[in-house]
Amino acid sequence: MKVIAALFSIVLGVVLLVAANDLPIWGDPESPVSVHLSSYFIEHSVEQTSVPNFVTAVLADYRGYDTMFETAVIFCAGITVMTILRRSHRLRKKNVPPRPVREGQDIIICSAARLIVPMMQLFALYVLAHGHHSPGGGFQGGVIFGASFILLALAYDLKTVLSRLKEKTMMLVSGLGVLVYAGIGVLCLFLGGNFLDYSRLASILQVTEIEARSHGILGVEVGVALTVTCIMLSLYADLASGGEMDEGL
Amino acid sequence: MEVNSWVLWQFDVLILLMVLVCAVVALQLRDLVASAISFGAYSFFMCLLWTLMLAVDVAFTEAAVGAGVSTVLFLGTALHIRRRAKD
Amino acid sequence: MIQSQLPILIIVMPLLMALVIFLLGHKNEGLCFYLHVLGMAGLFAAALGILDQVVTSGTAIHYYLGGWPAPYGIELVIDHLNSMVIAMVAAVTLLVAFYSRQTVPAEVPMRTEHEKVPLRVRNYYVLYNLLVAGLLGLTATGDAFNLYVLLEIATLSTYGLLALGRGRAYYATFKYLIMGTIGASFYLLGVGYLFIMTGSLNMADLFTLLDTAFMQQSMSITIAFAMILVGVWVKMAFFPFHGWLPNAYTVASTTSSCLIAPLMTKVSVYVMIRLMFSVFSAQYVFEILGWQKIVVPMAAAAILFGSISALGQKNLKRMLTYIVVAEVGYMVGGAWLGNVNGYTGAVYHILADGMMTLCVFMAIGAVSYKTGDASLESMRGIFRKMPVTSVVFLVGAFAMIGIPPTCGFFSKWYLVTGAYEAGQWLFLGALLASSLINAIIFFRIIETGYFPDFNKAHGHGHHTDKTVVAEAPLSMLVPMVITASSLVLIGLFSKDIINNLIRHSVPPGLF
Amino acid sequence: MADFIQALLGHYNNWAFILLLMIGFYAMIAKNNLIKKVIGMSIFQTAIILFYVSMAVKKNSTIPILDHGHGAVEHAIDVAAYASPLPHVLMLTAIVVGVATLGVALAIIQKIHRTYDTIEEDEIMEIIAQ
Repeated sequence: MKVIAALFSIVLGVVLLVAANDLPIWGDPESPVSVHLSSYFIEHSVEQTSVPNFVTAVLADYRGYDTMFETAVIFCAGITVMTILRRSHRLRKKNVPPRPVREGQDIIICSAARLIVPMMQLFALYVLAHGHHSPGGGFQGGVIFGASFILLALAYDLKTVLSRLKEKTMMLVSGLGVLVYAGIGVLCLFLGGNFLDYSRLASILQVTEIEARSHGILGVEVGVALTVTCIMLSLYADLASGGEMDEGL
Repeated sequence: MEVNSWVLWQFDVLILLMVLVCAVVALQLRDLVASAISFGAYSFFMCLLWTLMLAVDVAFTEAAVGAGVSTVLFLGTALHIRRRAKD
Repeated sequence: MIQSQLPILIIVMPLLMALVIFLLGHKNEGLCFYLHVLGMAGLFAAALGILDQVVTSGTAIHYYLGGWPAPYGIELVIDHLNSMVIAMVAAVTLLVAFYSRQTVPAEVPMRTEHEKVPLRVRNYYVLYNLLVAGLLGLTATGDAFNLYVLLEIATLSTYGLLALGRGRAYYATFKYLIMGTIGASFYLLGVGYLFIMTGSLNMADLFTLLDTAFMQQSMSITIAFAMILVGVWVKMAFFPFHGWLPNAYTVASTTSSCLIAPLMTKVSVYVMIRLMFSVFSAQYVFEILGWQKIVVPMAAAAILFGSISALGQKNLKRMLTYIVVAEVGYMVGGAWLGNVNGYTGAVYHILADGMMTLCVFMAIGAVSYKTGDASLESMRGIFRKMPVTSVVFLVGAFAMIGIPPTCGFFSKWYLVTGAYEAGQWLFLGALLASSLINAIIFFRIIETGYFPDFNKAHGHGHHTDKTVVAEAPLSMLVPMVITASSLVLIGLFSKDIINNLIRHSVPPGLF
Repeated sequence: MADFIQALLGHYNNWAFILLLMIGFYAMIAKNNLIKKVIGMSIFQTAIILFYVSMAVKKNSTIPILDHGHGAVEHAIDVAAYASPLPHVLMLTAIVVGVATLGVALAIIQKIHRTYDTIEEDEIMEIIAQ
């Protein structure tokens, strides 16, 4: 097996080396990648969507359909993990591997976490809201927000976190996030545009079409952030407690 | 080296080496917890590399996801199962 | 207005339905089922609407998401080829939705008797809807990267659906997960090479950009094509990459295998055909590369391997999974024959095989639902106990063998003609041999089912029926009967399907 | 010789990408421990992301964020001054897909461990064969 695997990966490497022969030179500003589509985005994204961060503009508007399914992928993963790992009360006590014993809560870690968590959450909101102008956006903001809960769960324990953010609420919000995204898309349909054509929101928001696109992007980013926050926490809670939702690491 | 004069290529090469080392170490360590931690280091160096390549959004995501959440998920699983790996 | 929005509706409807079921269904599992059937019925209506639209207008429908023009935004392209596949997917999902009424609560492991966990049932339907959204999306899309994302959502929900099976399901699913990720990553890598050479992701745009002498000589493009092919082949379990399929599908629950076995491989075959002819061109694939010399014999090997392995299986479900591997060989081989008849056979077979795989899987599922297992032994005397199910199985078996009024005959006819025209004698031989082997397999089962006393007299006399087996519930019978009759109908109307749909989708360059 | 070194170094991202791809692919197939397989899978995916990201680089360019800030653009945008945004967008999606797959894989591993009490492939095969 090992020999076959090594052989396969060497073949793969050689094939890729051969392919590397006629690739454009690295860093060439005239290469097709830089010229064909990307230049259009760089030139037009500000005038069409008023978002200076090209990546955000392309992610949430030009290719917003991809991003909707990216959110759905995360949602799908959360549900799959939950469904796979959860087990009933009857089987709970059986067949559970011995767990490392937790020796009380460390006061330094707990105090530090108390200090850091609000900062992290504030930063997450900043990243989410400022994604138009700086690196960041719904996904990054959501992960940081989720990570702040994970930090809390690491410092205290999972029960503390789940008593603040009920599991049912968590899953509900994760569904709502995708619904916000798809809902904005469907709203655009009802307003007479194509799916995810944010410029149609102008009539509701009372702004110009270009600004409507910018607001639409913010709206879907919020949806992404909701889903990602909840699913990240739920992934951690399920995996770290083996589906029992009692105790984290 | 006029080829790469617009970035500090020595720095670039160093990070690339670290990425490779971390990848190999993560796969070779027998202790799964240590393996998870060095996978976190791998992700972190990868994110530095992408920052150098001007992909700030991607690097940001990788720092949050790869070095942060993925590592914790690996740790969570590694502590639930037999920690020693055979290879 | 709704007419022009149909292309997106077929994708967003299951996605929204997944969320609605998720948000409303945690109290009442019956509600999940009704919502689900409602959504699938709407979906089927929309799919028929789009099929009608394509046939009457005679041209492809382009739908620009976000209102952005084609190479910059993502577009959906629905033409004669994929409107047929969409209709097939929608029909299969609707039929399985009815079928799932009894099987899902019975088979999704509930773990407890005293404490009901309807969450699993709800989650099952959510994943089901996400799978349908992914499959329809990747069928309708006209963007190479978007296809990757939707492929991932389809496979991710497949992992969830398969892992809800029993016992060995987890290890089999893990194997599938590793193989599936390799496949998807290879696809992504191939798209990366196309992207670095052309700078585009839109399929129509790629087609024009690749149509130059420089691109056709380029090693990178060749390797991109190879990567994409390998990726898609892993996903469809084409012969050397088929290892994950039999294990994963055998241990899956009845509904999951009824849903995934007909759809996943066929949609992957569609993806291969779409990429071969809409991104690359027939001229590039068959004349410049000329890989049909390798791929068609590989397909022949897949057919022979699948059929012969199926012959040796005791478990009926496992046997069917090997037949699925063989059927993939039919379609890949047909598409690579490089002539109109082969192409027609392959595309027609996507439709026919989707329905006939569904038919036999549903029949075997009904038997195992009633008798508790899916071995050859469980079929003993089944004709007397479950007459309708056995007739359905019989029709499915006839279609698999390729007996005339059923659709299996016509696809084989075109494939055989195509193989003859292309001079691919090995493939031709494999097709005929596989029909023969299928006949042996199915007549063996039919014999067991029809003449229960024949073997009893020879040593099995002590075998008594512990359980009185009656006919399957109506919620399973109705979709089974519809599927079986559709097999005959697709066969009888094969001329119309081919003339109105498939002939219009024949790519230029085939003769 | 100097040319060769220059070519070698000029494409060092390519080398690293191919090496990582090989490492990840090997680990996915050959490693016995399921967690190691999953780590290999993640390395394989990040290698592909590295490939996409490195194709977006342009000489003497900066990050793909317009530095005019708000409002209308007075003068034409210099395309060559910004790295290509499109590959970055694609890879954001790919990272998300990667972490989703990772979560599902780890959940399945935990379930396998509950069923077989091991996550070594050869031991699982032995148990199944019985």
